[in-house]
Amino acid sequence: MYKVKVFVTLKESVIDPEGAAATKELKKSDFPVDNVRVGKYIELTIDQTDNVEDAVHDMCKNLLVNTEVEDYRFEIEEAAAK
Amino acid sequence: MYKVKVFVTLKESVIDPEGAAATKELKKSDFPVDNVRVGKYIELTIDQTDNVEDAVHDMCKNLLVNTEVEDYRFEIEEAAAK
Amino acid sequence: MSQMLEPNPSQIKEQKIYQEMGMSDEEFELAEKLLGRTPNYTETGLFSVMWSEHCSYKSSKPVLKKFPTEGKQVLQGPGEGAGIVDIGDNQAVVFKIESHNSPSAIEPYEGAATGVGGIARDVFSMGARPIAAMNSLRFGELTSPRVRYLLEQAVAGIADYGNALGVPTVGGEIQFDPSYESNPLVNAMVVGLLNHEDMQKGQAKGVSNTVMYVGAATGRDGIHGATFSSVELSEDEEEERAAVQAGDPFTEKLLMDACLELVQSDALIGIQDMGAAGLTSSSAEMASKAGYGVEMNLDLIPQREEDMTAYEMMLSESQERMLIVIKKGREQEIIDLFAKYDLEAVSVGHVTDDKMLRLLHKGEVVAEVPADALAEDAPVYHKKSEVPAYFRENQEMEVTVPEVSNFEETLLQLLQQPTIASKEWVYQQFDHQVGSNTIVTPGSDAAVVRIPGTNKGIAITTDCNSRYIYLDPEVGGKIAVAEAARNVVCSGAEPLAITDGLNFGSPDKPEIFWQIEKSAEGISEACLALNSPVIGGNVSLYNEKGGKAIYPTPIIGMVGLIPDLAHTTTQSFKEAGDLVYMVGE
Amino acid sequence: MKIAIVVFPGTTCEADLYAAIKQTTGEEAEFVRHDAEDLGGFDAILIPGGASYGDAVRPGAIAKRQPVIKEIVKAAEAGKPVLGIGNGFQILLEAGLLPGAMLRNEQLKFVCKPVKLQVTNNDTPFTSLYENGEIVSIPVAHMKGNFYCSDAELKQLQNNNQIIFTYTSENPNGSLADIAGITNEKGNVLGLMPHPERAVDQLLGSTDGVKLFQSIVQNWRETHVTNA
Ligand SMILES: Nc1ncnc2c1ncn2[C@@H]1O[C@H](COP(=O)(O)OP(=O)(O)O)[C@@H](O)[C@H]1O
Repeated sequence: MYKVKVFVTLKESVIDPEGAAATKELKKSDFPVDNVRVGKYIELTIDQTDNVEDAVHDMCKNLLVNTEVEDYRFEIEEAAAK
Repeated sequence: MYKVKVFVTLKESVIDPEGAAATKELKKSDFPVDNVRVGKYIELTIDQTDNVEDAVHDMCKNLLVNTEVEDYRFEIEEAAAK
Repeated sequence: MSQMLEPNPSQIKEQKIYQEMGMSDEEFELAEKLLGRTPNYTETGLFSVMWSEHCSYKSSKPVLKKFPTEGKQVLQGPGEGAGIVDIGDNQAVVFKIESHNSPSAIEPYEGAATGVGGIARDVFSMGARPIAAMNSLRFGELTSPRVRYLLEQAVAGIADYGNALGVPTVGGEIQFDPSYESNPLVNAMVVGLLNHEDMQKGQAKGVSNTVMYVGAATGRDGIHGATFSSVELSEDEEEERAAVQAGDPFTEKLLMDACLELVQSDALIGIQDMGAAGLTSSSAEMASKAGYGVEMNLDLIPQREEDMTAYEMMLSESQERMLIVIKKGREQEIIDLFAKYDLEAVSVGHVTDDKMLRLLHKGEVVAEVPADALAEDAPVYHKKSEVPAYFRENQEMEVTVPEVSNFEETLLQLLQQPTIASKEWVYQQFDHQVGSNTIVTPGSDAAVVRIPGTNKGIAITTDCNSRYIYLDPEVGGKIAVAEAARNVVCSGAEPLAITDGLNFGSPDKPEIFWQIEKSAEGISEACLALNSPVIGGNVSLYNEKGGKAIYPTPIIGMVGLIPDLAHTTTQSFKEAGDLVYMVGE
Repeated sequence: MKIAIVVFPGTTCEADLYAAIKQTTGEEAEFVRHDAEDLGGFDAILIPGGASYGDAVRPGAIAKRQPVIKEIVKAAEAGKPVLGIGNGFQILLEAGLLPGAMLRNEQLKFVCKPVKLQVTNNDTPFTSLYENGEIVSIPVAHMKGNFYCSDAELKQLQNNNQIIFTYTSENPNGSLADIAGITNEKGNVLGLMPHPERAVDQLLGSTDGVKLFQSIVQNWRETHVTNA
């Protein structure tokens, strides 16, 4: 049993309307921030022992990520079985 | 100059329709997964040296996170100035 | 959080634990009397929610009685999920307004979204397809960042839910006033359409017929009595617990489509939304209305969280759930029907003839209460009413007409008032056209929606100028109905009926109760004069913080019929050179 | 002509589309489910708007994995007209039948209002009854209609005349190059963010969507007659 954390970000070349709005809003409140980018953070558990990495790549490419505009990376941690 | 990564997740007791739909769909394709939860992953840079943590908490509570239904944690890394 | 930790009946009584659930000493005594013994923890919970103002109308009942509720067009008046009005050709419209004020004050997005979801379920549980949604909103002044946040999020919540459901949000109204600063109002109204033969009732009839649970699983959402169980929660767990329930419009859409297919089945006996007080109100009310009893095995309830107690399941306000009663032996058909929509239907109990609501959990009877005691026997309070000092003072003031020196400037100032200014920013976020029947879109007097496949339409409006009501509740109440009627008539329709959302401060204050009574009188009189009876509504009291109440806000939702869409009229000037008349006084 | 209207869980505009087809063309239309396994008998496939699967993960992300998509791909390859409106457009993008992706609207809000579009290519089975350059009024209703693609893809769209409708006078969502509708290279698959089925009746404010449905039918008749 593993716990998987997937980080999905918009490709750098793609404008991020949400991030842009957040940057503007935070600056207005005098936070010295820049380049806010809003992506997705997906957690899941997977109950398999072999090829977990391959499985996660599969899931990302087939559902969780739109590789046309998004990049992703992930972390796999061992988790106690339920 | 710091780079900040914020991880926003729905509180455990809050339903996550998106995660539920993804779980169902992945299971249908025989991935042995469960408990998919979809949150946000926010990156930003902050140009200040003191009290960066406090500033990030502030930003989270005031804009980036809806603390009624979401939890957050963050990581701060040093980044080269632009 | 196992049942072991729950206090026993004598602890509940001696330590007055019922008070934490909102029951008074007298109410607890009455519950004991009706039950013939001291209720256990779960049973106390059942009484406390069913006897809350929200479910029992214990302080507002005497006022609601004054409303005219009859007319030859009325097919169903107050008492069911929503009222029903005939529109001819074997069709009828179903509508009701519902408030979601307190959840929206805490979490405006989810609060408003689940408000829409709840009232839509009320309508489709009557067998009607929702064809339009409206809303009526009140906030403090936009100068406050918190108010702007509340407005933005409430609007987004209404939009996202209605849009995903595919029900056009065709209009509404917004008023800004400091009196709503800490008590915003979010009222949502849904109008549905049905053929007469599809009218449903929330009734559990016929001994040994099957009680089924359909829709989303039950979690610990919105359990107010959690005050007690919180003793057992560590701080971390408390943090993890959201104060309000969240909505899932996708599940609601599936549930709606499935229920609309279900109402065509002769296996269906009764159906009711699990709204406030969820499983408790739906099961107790369905049994009580039909004169039967219901027995449910809580082990069978679909559960989203682990180790839920009977108390938690019965009081959960998880969204997108329905309770249905079907003919014994037809369960598989129903399971198959819901499976087509990717939903589960689960048999959780059956109808009995002993008029009891009996709950089993883990092999034991955990509650056994007469259904009528919960649904019918709540105390009714005749609150004290007193003319407020401000009203008497105002009455003595001389009428003065303000002098306007620069009309242009005054006009511009008026148009800049957020309450008067264009609400395009709001309604552009609502899909007001889905269904392709919205003939008059937001921005005119009333919205006009075509009855699909006909040349008829209905005009819908929500109105209430709470300043008028504050100044003179009786006259203000008449004005509210008259304004709604004018909007409907100006759109080419004849008023059919109204639904009212009574939003007030604390009825325990005689001055507030006076406002409630007087405005109800005004509303009633106008309804009679306009032959537009009250076919349902909602009451939201105790809208006050720090002793300061909101302006009295009885929102009128009116529906009118346009027999021929060619006679639809809109607000805008059409052509240069057209003559402008003023009619009336 | 036999037209399929594909319904996914969460689709909301199917009845509107059905009514629009009946009213504007009188052709035979039929709803097919997301799990349909044979659309061979249909001459055109229409994917209506709504929020399939509640827009979970991304609009269209779950819909693209359903059995009916294979049939839609088959129909597209066979040269049959395939039209995706709103969420239908998003599904065609996710399924890879059209290039690009939809981002959240620039103003971050859902937008529902009539917009002006220019017909930039009338040489398609969807637009042949319009004039080139004609300005039409058709409503939009979406949260993610901000079209995006790579520079290379945009160049190809432009060079191949695959941009069929653009927003004029006002871009309601920040869409790249004001794009409101594009086709595939062959021109038989159209993704369109505005809702032509909401513009078929003067009572609803516009009839500018009528010619789109009539174009589909007319082109089908022509090829059908030539082939016969
Ligand atoms: N202000 C009101 N005017 C008339 N009828 C009302 C009013 N408030 C509630 N009712 C009626 O009382 C019945 C019970 O209402 P309620 O408990 O709010 O229904 P629900 O459980 O669906 O929320 C409904 O038929 C409703 O129309």
